[in-house]
Amino acid sequence: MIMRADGVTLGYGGRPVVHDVTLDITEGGVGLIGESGSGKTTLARAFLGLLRPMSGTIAFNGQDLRKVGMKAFRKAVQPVFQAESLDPRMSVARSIAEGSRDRAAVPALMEKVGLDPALAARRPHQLSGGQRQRVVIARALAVRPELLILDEPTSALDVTVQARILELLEGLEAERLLITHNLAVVERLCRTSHVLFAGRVVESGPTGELLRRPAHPYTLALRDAVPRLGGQPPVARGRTEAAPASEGCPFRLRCPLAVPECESAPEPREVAGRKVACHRAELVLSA
Amino acid sequence: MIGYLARRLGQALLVVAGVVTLTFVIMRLVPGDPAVAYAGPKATPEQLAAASRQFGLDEPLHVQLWNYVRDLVTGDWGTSLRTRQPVREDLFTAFPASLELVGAALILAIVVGIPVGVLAARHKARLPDLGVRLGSMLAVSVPVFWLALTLQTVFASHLGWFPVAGEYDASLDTTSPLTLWTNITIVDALITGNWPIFTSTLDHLVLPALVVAAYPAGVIAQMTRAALIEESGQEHVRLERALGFGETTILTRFALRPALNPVLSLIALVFAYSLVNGFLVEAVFNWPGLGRYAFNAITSADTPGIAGVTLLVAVVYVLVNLVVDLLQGVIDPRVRTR
Amino acid sequence: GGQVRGASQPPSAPATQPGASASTSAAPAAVNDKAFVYAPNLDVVTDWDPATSYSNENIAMQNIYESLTRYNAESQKPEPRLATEWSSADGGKEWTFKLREGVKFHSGNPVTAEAAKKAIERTMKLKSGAAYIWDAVKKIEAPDGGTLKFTLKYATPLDLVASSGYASYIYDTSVVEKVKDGTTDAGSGPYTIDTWAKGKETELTLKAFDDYWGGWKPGQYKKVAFRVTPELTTAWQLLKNGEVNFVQRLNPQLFAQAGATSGVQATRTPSFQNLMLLFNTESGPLKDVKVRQALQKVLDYDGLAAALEGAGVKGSGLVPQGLLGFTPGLEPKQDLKEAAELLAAADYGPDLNELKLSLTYAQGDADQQLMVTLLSSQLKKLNVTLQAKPMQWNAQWDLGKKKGQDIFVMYWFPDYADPYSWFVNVFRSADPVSFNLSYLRDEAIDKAIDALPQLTATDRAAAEQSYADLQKKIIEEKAAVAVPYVQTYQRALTAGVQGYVDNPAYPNVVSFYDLTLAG
Amino acid sequence: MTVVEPRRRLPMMPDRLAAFGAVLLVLIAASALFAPWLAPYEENDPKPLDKLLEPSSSHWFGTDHVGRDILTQILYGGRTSLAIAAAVLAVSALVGVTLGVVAGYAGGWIRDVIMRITDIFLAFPALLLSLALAVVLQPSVTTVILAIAVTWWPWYARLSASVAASVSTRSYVDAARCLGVPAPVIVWRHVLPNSITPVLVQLSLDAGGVILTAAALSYLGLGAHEPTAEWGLMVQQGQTLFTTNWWVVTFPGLAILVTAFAFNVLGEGLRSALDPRRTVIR
Amino acid sequence: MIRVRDLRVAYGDRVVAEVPELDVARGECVAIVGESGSGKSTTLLALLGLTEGARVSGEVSVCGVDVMKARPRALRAVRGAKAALVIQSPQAALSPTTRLGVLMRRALRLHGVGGGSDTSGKAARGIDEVMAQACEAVMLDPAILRRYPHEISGGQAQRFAIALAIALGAEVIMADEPTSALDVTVQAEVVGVLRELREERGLAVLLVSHDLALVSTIADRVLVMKDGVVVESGPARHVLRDPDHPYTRELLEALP
Ligand SMILES: Nc1ncnc2c1ncn2[C@@H]1O[C@H](COP(=O)(O)OP(=O)(O)OP(=O)(O)O)[C@@H](O)[C@H]1O
Ligand SMILES: Nc1ncnc2c1ncn2[C@@H]1O[C@H](COP(=O)(O)OP(=O)(O)OP(=O)(O)O)[C@@H](O)[C@H]1O
Ligand SMILES: [Mg+2]
Ligand SMILES: [Mg+2]
Repeated sequence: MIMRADGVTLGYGGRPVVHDVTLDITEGGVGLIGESGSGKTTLARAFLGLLRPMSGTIAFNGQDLRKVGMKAFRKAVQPVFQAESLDPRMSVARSIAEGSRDRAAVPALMEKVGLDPALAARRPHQLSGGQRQRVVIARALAVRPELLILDEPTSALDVTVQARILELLEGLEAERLLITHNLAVVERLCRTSHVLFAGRVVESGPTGELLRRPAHPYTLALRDAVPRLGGQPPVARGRTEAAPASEGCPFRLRCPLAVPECESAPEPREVAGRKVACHRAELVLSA
Repeated sequence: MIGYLARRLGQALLVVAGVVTLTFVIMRLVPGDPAVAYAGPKATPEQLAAASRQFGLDEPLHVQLWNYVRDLVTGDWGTSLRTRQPVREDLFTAFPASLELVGAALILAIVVGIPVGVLAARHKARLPDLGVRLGSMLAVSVPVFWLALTLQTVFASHLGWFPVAGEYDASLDTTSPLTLWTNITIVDALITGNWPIFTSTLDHLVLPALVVAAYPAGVIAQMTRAALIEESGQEHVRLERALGFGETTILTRFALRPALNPVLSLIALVFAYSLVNGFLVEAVFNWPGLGRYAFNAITSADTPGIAGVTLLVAVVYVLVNLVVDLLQGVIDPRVRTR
Repeated sequence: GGQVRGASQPPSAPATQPGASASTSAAPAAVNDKAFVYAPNLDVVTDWDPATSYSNENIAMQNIYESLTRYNAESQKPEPRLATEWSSADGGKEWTFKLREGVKFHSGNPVTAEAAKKAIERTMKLKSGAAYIWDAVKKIEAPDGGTLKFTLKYATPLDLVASSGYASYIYDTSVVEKVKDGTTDAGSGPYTIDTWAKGKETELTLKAFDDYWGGWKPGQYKKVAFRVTPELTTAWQLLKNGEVNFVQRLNPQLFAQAGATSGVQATRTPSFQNLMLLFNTESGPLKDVKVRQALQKVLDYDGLAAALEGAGVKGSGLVPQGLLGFTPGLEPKQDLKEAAELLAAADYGPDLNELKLSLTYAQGDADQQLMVTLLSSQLKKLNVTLQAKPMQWNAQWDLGKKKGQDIFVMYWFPDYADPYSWFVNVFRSADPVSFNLSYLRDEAIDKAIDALPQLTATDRAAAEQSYADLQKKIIEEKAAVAVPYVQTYQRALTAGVQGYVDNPAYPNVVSFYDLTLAG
Repeated sequence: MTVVEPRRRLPMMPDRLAAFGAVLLVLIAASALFAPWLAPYEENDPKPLDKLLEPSSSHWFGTDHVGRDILTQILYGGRTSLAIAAAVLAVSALVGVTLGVVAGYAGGWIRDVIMRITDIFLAFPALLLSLALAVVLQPSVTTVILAIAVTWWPWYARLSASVAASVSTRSYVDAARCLGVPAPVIVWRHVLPNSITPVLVQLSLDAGGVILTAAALSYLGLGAHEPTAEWGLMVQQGQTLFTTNWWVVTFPGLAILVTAFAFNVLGEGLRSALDPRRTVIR
Repeated sequence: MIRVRDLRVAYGDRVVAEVPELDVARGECVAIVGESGSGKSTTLLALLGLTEGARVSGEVSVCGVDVMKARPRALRAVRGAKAALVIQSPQAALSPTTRLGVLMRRALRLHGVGGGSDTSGKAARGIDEVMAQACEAVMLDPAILRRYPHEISGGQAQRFAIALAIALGAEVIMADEPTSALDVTVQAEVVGVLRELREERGLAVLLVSHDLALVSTIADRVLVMKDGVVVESGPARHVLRDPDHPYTRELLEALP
């Protein structure tokens, strides 16, 4: 366990968007899946120390982040954001060397991520999307981090490029927290996964298990809505037009299985080897 | 919404408090003893001392500031060193005159600026656009005093189309006296149905209002154009086109409303700005407004007068901005849910 | 509820149309029901109290209030106004004035010696504005209704004092406390307040006082209006349009144009106001009298006069023409050669040390600016750098009192038509400095100045001589001052106005009562 | 086969407009810079006997009330006016952008404090503030610069704060923070360069306004003064001559107009090339 | 419904889309797929004559109107009334200050649907009815018509755009990445609505997407574009099962 969020509530301007989340970053890759706006990036920013929790603690190597020496922490945990996270005015080499301040290491790093060192003098707009994403990865690797926090590293890329970047990520030795809404990517890169809905973790467990036999109706809907090549058209379960409910189970207004019991917020509990926050998890499992 | 309003009001009060303090500081910095200004150039030391006491200048600074704030709050804005009248009364005469002039000018600027901006956006990168852009740039570049003198000489003096100066024909004061309600001549004439004064005021307003309107009309046209062009680059315009709406309909019925918000902020700024900056025009056209009052106050080191104008304009600025905030909510529903 | 503007008439009262009343009027002679419109460049009234009023409002007050005497610039003597005759005794320390009979205040009360005594005593007690003019008075008595007797502490020409433009008014003390808001007045003059709207364009209107002792004839103006017009070009255009009748100050170009414009008449009169360059005689480079004398000779007086083109005329000495003590032959002259020699004697000049001088002058005054422009360009050729700072009066004066400049430029004019004002205020040593801004300190001069009032009151010829000597001493010997020009008033009136006389003792005052409109 | 051609655009739009403004400005600046060589007469050399001569072949723009050649004075006056504009913009941009970028990056209470101060200066009637300052400091060119800069910086503070705030939310700023780059370096290296473009555009739009304001201050006798040649001062001195000697006020007035116009054209051109929306008033 | 021959769209000297042949029949669903910047959207816009500033050549006929030759007025009559566009980002595609109902009403008036352009009470009632029915067809609560765009969800916005097409009686729906901004669960719903309309009303659908998997589930025929050129086209089944072009193959292989 490298990092841990314990009962963390996060928000902007006093308005919470992530509620009471407890989550460990363990070995083998951790995935974070969820609807757009469910708070994935917000959580990632908290793990990076860019956002203070409104309550709860974030720990790094068992120590509260507020007490950890920032210098060491900064070297240990690095983000990989989308390709837009390059300063448009800085050359590739300057960007990569920004953290390490070691220009000499740049060519080696570029080769490591599959970039031609001849591109070192270029600026981001002179690169393709895939190349830019590699620069972002190289910049993070330059400080030899223990943990990479990857926020949708491939979602802006074409599928063909995406595949190559995933290969690169697989080969890295650092631990990772991966955020994506692409289930196939999580399956490939993460041993455990957490599903976020409306700022709450609704289900967590081993990735394979989770996707094969979801225990939460949202995970189920998510899985079933993914179109498969040549398969049946994806099915919509429940009414998607309803906004997340404020009290009780956040998913209940969209849940096809909702019962009056769902008016009260479900506590996370252990079901079939994973943690689920749903009153009707058993029913979902059997579906 | 209520919370938002309360916060904005709080900020506004803070700003006014800041202006009061800043004003006070500047008042103390202006060289030359106010007491000397009041007592006159050949005053005796006793007269000076008396004047000092009268203005409380013998107190320590923080006490003076405290007294100043207390007086302001209780409605005592001091006595002008120059006119020897209560500043509040002076402002009560000068402000409506400026309001009338600036109001007329802004109406003119809006009535001209917005359609012209729409025209330019409608024919973007073509001849009407170039014309509007060059025209509006000329309008914002022309030195006001020069424009005022030129218009006055040409249209009033040589051609005789408009009166040379003044707010209305003073002889009407005896033939059809005006009952004052708001102290704004043209408004009072309108609500009391005093047509001779109303038409006379309108006639007298044309030239000065034109001059004051030049700059606002220019920036409003530029801003309307820019905002419209940006808005028409928005994705929704593509949908409206795809629905078969014509370009002009799209600009005026769909794009204009969201584009009006920056224009509205601009109008608020221009309004506050024109209140004082019109003083050159006011001088040329004998318009006894706030700008001229401010200018006279400054050049005669009339500190209470300066402070009064400053405060009034600051309050107006803050109020106008509040109103604009509310209006923006009406115009653009997105603002409401901020 | 609303209030009515132009409150002299209730809204329901039948309005008198201009022109209409002329035809219905019984009088066959041209009854003048037009208002005479005066276009001042500043607000008119700041202080309605005749005791303390000390600024622009005299252009109205001189027509509302009257003094015992009035100065006649032509004869250079006071002439009767409320007083019909007067005499002095005891070497100028006792004065007796006989009052005009049958004069009434606008309040209806008669103007008696007792009333005049009370008025002057109130003015003296308030000690504000120009009240100092009565400083010599020890005691006032009113032995009978028509006689006013002054006993003085020291000899002074009280007939001149009584003609002062300020603080000399005889007013009705029983109503004077009510004049503040400008609806009533306490005067006895030909006009009385009609309306007053501070801050408005037409700030003040006056109407005829029907019971005026001089009586009223057809053709005289019975209404007067003051229309505040800060911009000269605007005023000129209003005048050309016939919308105003009088513009107090034109520039030379407009004056020339006025002369050539039909419907406009132009008049020009030298004033009692002259410009002085006061040299710092106490410290700095001008402490050296040679440098001061050089400066006196640097300025291109004729060029300046040409550039001013009638806005000012070269004067002679400190006393303007029309006042006692005017001394011909003191005209300043440019002499660059001599100036260079004098400077060289003090080790300054093109091949010697650079001289840096600071000068302060009035902000916004075009004529002073002109003078500075010429002076600085002349000085540059002599390796003298002039740092000229335009300042507001208060700031300039503050600095002057601290002796902070080398040259102090200012206008001076007397409150009443007596040259004594220049000498006692500007050149008599004083501590602390008030207007003695050349910081001249000379006992002989002080003594001569102190003797002036008595001489004036008793022996005008001796006074004349003493003024001439003093001027020579101050200008030539001490070189404390240069006097480049005396201002000239260039005014314009609409044609058809008759009877206008410019009296420099009362600057900018138009005596409306004397005007008539030609048929 | 049918071909639909794109609609014709005017050749001048919009980047050429900026170029046009730039060329105009270079001409104006050059004529001010080379005034000693271009001017037909000596600077500030009054000849009272030649006063108020009409425009002629020996005095193209005529002479003023003390007999100085107006063309010469305009050429030299350009130096003052342009220098004032440059200095005002430099000072206010320096102050405004520094405060604005700090506010935009820091956010929270720092931003609140800076923005409230900015608001106060904005609410303070600009001209009054300039005038008051000009009175306090005594008229001079430096005073004009300070007096205008005092009212001008809040605009840049506001503008750059909003741009910097949005730049600060970009992920490359977050990335830099995660790399342990100190805050001042982040501001200097990332936030400032990426926020500066709109400010630059605004600067060129504003230059015209500064010249007009400086002219107005001089015109009121609170700015440049004799013997410094300055356009506003020239207009002020010639103003009462407008009906009798039109050239004295008209040519300096035109000089102000053309220069302000050139700056505006440049700014407008830049703006439409870079960002169509932003306008701040002077 | 749609017939395209030798369409070429160029910005300046750069040809950004070249489509030799594209036909969409009634009730048919044709999809254009390809990587970002390959000219998919451009093609779609060219069909409605909405490519401003571009040089367009070729033959384009939509619902019987020759788009290239038609006068602006005739072209405007086709837009919306016959061929409706559904755009990628749902909220941004709606004017932020216009209530949904107002937009729909204005569009209906413009095309004289539901009582023509006269503003009598009867016509208004006619319009109301049309609007209510259209909402029902896409399973939207008509109350939503009183809302502003920012007050509705992305899925609702996309369904509203489709409702607009239905209300106007459009025969073709052109959808430019109608679901890429949506959550997969919401995407499924929008796709469902499109399918239903096609089956029940015989609407022709031209779909642009980069999601091969999604396309494979609803399209009858597929065009694959790369760098502005159509590299492969044909029945969906065929193209996706054994692609001819290496690029298509690469696309398919990259799919998880
Ligand atoms: N800087 C911010 N200020 C205020 N609210 C924010 C801010 N950033 C995000 N939010 C809000 O917080 C919520 C969660 O946002 P977040 O970016 O964490 O979602 P996400 O799960 O990453 O979504 P996506 O998949 O779209 O990236 C959203 O409702 C968003 O509007
Ligand atoms: N108005 C325009 N002016 C110049 N070039 C344009 C314009 N519109 C589009 N392009 C260019 O045309 C090419 C095709 O763009 P288009 O939007 O059709 O691609 P797309 O396939 O829809 O891509 P995406 O999947 O990213 O939406 C792009 O390279 C784009 O830069
Ligand atoms: Mg995110
Ligand atoms: Mg596209």
